[in-house]
Amino acid sequence: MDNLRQKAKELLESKTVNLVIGYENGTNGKARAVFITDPEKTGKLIYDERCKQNLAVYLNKHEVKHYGKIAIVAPLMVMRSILVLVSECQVKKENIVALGIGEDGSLLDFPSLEVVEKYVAKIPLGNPQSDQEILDKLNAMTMEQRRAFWQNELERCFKCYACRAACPMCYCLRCTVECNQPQWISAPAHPLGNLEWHMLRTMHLTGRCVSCGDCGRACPLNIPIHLLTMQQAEEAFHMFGVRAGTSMKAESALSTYKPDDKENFIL
Amino acid sequence: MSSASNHEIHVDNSLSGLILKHTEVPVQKCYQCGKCSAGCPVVSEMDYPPSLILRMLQTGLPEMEEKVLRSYSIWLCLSCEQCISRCPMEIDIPKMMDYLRQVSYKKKMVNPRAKNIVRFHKAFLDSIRTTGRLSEFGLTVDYKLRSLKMMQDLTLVPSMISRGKLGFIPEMIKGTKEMAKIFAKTTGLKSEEEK
Amino acid sequence: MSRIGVFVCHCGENISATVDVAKVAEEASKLPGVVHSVDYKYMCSDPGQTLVKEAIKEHNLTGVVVAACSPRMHEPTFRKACAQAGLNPYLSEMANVREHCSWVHEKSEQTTQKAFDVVRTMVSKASNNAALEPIKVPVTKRALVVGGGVAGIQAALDIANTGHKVILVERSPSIGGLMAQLSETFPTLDCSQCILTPRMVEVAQHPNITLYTHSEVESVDGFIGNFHVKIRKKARSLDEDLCTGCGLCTTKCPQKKIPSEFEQLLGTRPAIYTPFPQAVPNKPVIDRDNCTFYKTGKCKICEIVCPTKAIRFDQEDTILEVEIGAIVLATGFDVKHSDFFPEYGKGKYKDVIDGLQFERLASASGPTQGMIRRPSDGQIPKKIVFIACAGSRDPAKGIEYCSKICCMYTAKHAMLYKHKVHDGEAHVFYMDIRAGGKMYEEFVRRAIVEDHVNYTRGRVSTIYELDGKLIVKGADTLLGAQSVEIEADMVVLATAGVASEGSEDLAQKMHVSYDQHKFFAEAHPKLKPVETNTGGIFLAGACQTTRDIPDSVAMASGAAVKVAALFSSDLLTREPIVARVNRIPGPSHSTCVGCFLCQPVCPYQAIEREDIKDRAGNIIKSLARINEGLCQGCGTCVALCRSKSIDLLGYTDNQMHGEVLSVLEEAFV
Amino acid sequence: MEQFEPKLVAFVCNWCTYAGADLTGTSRIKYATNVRIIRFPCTGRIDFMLISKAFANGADGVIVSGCHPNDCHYTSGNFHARRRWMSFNAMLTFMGIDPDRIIFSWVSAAEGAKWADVVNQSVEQIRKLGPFTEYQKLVQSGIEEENFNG
Amino acid sequence: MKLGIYPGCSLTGSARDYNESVFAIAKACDIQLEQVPDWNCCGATAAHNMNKELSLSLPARILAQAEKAGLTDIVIPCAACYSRLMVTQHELNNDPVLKNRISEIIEMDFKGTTNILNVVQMIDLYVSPVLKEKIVKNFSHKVACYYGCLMVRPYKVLQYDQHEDPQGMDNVIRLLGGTAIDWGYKVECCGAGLTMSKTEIVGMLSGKIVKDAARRGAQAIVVACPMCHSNLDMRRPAINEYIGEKMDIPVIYITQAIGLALGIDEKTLGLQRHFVPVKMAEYIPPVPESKKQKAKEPTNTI
Repeated sequence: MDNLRQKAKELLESKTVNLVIGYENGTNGKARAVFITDPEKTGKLIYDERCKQNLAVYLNKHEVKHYGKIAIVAPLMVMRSILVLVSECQVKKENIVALGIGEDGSLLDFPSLEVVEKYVAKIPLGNPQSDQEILDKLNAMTMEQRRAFWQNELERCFKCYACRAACPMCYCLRCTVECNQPQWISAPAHPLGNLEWHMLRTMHLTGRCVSCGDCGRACPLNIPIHLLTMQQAEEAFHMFGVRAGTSMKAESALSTYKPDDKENFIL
Repeated sequence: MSSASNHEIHVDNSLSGLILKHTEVPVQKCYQCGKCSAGCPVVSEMDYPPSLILRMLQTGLPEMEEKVLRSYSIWLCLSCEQCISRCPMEIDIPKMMDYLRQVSYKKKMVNPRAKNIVRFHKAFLDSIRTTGRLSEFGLTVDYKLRSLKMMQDLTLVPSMISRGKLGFIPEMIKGTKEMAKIFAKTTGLKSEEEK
Repeated sequence: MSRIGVFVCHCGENISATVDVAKVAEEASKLPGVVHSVDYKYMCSDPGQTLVKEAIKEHNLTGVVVAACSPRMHEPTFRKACAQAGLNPYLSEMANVREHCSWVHEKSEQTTQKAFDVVRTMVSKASNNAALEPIKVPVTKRALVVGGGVAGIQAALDIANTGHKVILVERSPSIGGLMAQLSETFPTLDCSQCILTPRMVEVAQHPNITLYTHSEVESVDGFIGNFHVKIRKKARSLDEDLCTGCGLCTTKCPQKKIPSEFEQLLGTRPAIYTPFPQAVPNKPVIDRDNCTFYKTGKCKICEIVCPTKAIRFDQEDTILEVEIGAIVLATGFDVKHSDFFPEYGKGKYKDVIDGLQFERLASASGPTQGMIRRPSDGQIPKKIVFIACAGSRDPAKGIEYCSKICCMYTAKHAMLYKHKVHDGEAHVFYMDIRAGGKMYEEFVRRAIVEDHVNYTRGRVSTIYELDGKLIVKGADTLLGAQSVEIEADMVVLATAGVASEGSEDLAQKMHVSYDQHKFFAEAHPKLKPVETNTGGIFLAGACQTTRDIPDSVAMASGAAVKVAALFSSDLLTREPIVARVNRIPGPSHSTCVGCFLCQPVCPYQAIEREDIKDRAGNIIKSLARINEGLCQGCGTCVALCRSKSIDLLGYTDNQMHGEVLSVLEEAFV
Repeated sequence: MEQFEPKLVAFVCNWCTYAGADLTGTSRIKYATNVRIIRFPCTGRIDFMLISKAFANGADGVIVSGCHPNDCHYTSGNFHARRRWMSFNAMLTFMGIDPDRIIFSWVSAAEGAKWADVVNQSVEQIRKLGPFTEYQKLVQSGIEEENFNG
Repeated sequence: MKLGIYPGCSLTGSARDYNESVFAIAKACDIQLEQVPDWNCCGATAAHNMNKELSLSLPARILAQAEKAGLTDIVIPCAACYSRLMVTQHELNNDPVLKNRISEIIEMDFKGTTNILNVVQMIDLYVSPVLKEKIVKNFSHKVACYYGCLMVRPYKVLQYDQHEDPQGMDNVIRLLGGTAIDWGYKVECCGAGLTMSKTEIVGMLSGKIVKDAARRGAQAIVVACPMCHSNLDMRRPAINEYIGEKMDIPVIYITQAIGLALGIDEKTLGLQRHFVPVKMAEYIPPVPESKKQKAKEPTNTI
């Protein structure tokens, strides 16, 4: 952790970056995001298992962007989010310094995002184990059971869109749900509208979700919607061999294709 | 549908698979143009030229892999990097050789003709481990003892001394403890006093 | 509120036999927005069409739905009718109640019901329709062929012979291209120039062909049938009309030692020169970089000796602007040169040459009159080494693909050498021999068996010079990679074939896509080999990938036919079915967030990046923009766009959404 | 009681399947009346939300059909569509919405007979599955709520 | 001008002469060389033959020491050490995990920010510019510059000079008023890795090099690597045995060549330590201005 603070300090002092995004101790033992511009304040920075939030969500916020060069405390999911955002032209790669956090919580010193690519390429990617276990359970269920499960979960959604706000990849100026010509998603929070919204969200994140799970954590009703996108992340990998946030090239699963993609259901 | 997956990473336990895993050297990429062998300075001494080593590994046959690990070639490689600097497929043969040597050594498959090379390397490392720097005199003597090639090179010694090219007393660095630690952590070797 | 007219066709018995057309018409009249609904025996007949026209005027309709056959059959007919009645043709729709209904179902309630559903659906679409202007384009029946190599020549001649005008642009002072430089051609070993030069003359004399050599394409705007092309005619420093090509100037020019491009720098030429004796046109050009006058302001000898006073020192480049209907790209390929290979001396050994240079040495009209002499000292090499795959199949330093032609020309070179130097020794280092083609394999065998060319399978690691010999260090992989060392007098590298210089530029000017090696990309690897994804632009020869002569010529003829087909009609109408990225007032300017995931999706490179700048000129936002000249209207980008910022005219989200809703409305009474 | 007549909507591309369906007609091959065709320029244009819309508005099944791989009039629209459908199918399966409600197929302009088969098979398949009540229920409860809200 | 230096083991032993000449010319061009404190051996071939982590840890410690001492630029006269340290820094900078692992092994914080120079780079940067006015007698000899392997390879990492036909030393020689011949063995290997264990092979490899240089009429072989030097110089008996005749072509360090041109006496340059006697310092009159002008221009003859 000292390395982290030290490195952050150096970066700010040397004016390599103008802002450091990281975690600090929040109220009642929670960790929260912190935005540091003063080298002296880097002491606040922490990193431990409480630091779950995907900080990348701040990267293409206007208020943050105008700082120019930014350093960001980057555990795996953040690294991957950064790569996705770069590949989608949302942040400039030369503006981001990743203060990498290794599997073991140690500071990884990344001279460039290219090296982040290399790093991500090396380690096994996938969903957090706890989530994957639930996914496996769900996949083991019958279609009917799964339907019941999701109906009962999604019924409770009242479309606060906290999931959308928490997701670094949901950065559209106008979300499809705000389209009314035509009205793609029925506005009121009723079962159909909810289902449509979550379908839409899931499809839009297919091949772009980095399995950080923030959408699920953000949900005030604890609806496990992160499972939807995580499942799709796995599927995308199985079907197309690509994982989101592994490259800075625009190669998201649904904007590319292979002539020999294998499917087993088209007549 | 995930059952119909065709992108599972399958574990390759062949030697070439392990090479890929540990050194990222893609043996299977070799298409046998032979450029490495053509440029290798010690190819004439080798039992199998580099390109042939690659071919043998490509087969994945246990008997071939054993031949490779028992070969003289892997110890002769000078790591002069000539091959990689010309390989059209950018296959890092020296890196691969390093790995093969380490495996061959661990598995006690070192080619008899290469014993001296290994002895020299060990003598060399011991010298550093204890003093932190290489005492060429110490090394020469130590290596002679190990290889029992007493006569060879001894002719050189006097003239080296006269030219002040051999220091008798090995230079000790302050950080000998650190050195010992480094060796312990990486090789597991213990230096004398620690034993 | 839209005012739609519905016209249900009996199509004789074809529809009415199974569909209760009267009922459909009646039900349709009750639909919201429908102000007029009738049925008629033959809607496509003149009286039928008149019915539509009158109704449009009488009820001043805002939309027309004709329930009849497939739109693929008569959509144009009724669109025309509407247009004649002053209604925008794109406000008319067809309900396919014949192919998709009456012909495929028995007479029944359901069949009628289905017919009605289809009508209702199209009514809903029609009510969402917007007036569109069809992109009507007259076809300019003049073709532009870029590149005067054998492919360009063939294409130009074939098009010209169909009676259409052709402009042939060649960047060097003469047409002929690489083929003009070759000595003999495989597998027949007939003289290259003997078969090419007659064609070159034909081009020069053809009434339909205008030839611009020493010229380049400056810019290309427009689209299929209507390209506006600017051609830069580089100054020849010569009045071509006056010049008779007597060649006196070239013989008198004091500058004589300039390395000749045509001779691959193995021969020399004066400052005012024609590239080679059979050049077409046979008019010299002044190389201003090397001309004494341009350098020192003195000399002018050529002007003095010129019998027709044709020299024009003050001549400047001229830009010609031409209207073009179709373009054939035939820019060919280049070969890498020996200075590309550090391990082979990086060009510092004079006697390490490339294949094209060898062609010149072997050519009867070449610098050595066809004698194989090595450049350094003019000696006849007694031992010669040919290295195949020099740069090809070499991802590390060269190119990963196989250049395809080298195996054959290397065999040819070795053969020619043996024929010319009987006591000589020829060695070939190769990796694989790729001789797929009529009489090709046999040819290579002949080299090995009859001409005793020494083939060794293995690559050469390095070459260095020692006492006037070139030491070639290779390996024989068929003998367990044992090393082979040859003391050669001369080495010939079969260097990789690569996209010709400036291809990328040209491709971008033309909006044609190209592969990672800068070769132009065909529209379909199998079914559209000579088309590009850009309408009206076609490919011939080695600009698409390295090719030998027969393939190039065949491809050129193919491209020519495509052009002729395009020229067979006067008018080309393009549907205004194109995608658009929405625009809204600042600060956001569009709901597009500029993720550009749509870019890789577009097969036509029609999606461009538009930077919105503030007054200071710094970019505030980057948006996607669709180039409507290139967009073909597939709509893949529309379905992909997450923020729904792109829409497709004629198939808007609104229209499709509306159709889905109405198609299911209280169906099945 | 009379057998259930499912409602099907078919989203087809203009160049292959629509033309194929025309051929079915000109060859006078008969098939079930239950399907309604909607014409798209290319399968690449078909938004997955439209399928949901179709179900929400009472469709019991949806057919999606376009050019065979490599035959796309626009060279790659169907390839992109294929990936979209693979993902969409996976999602439906996971959400417990029976993907058998959607029939995907490649029907070329020459496959008039195949189109008839695809339709007939689909109708049978959906008929077996019965009305898509799970989905329609959502709408019902939705409407009630809306009334309740308003 | 202050510069860090990592001599490496040989320069304290078999390559004293190299060490002396480096310091001598540095002094002459007022460059202060400061040793990396408490430096250790880089592990050379032995380490990476036997154990990967060790082969990274040893150089990492050296670099970490340099960083600690605030030496931002260090020169490494020994080509072998130069290659090892460059490779280590490159590998670790491209793999943060490994970097951490190694830092933890050497129990030091390793940043990987040091700017590493080989001896010729040092000469280009700090010696050549001041050479013109400092030359007292032209080094007007015909020599073969021998680079060996590790000064130019792995070229993707070192990014130094044209790896197949390097010109660095050749240009320096030209600056000194000498001529550098073009020859076949510039970047071939001398067999350093096997110098003790397989003397006969070294005899062959080095033999080919010496032979080619000699038959092309070189008066000396110029090197910038103690391994190469000891093989070509000390191993001369083995070489002669391989060639089958006695070769007396001397092998000198580029720094010694410069030293001679600067008029530094042979002893200070350690020339007396060579096995093959060096007879180059015979008096050559100081160059007249006109010639000197020429000498200044590095005329690339190739």
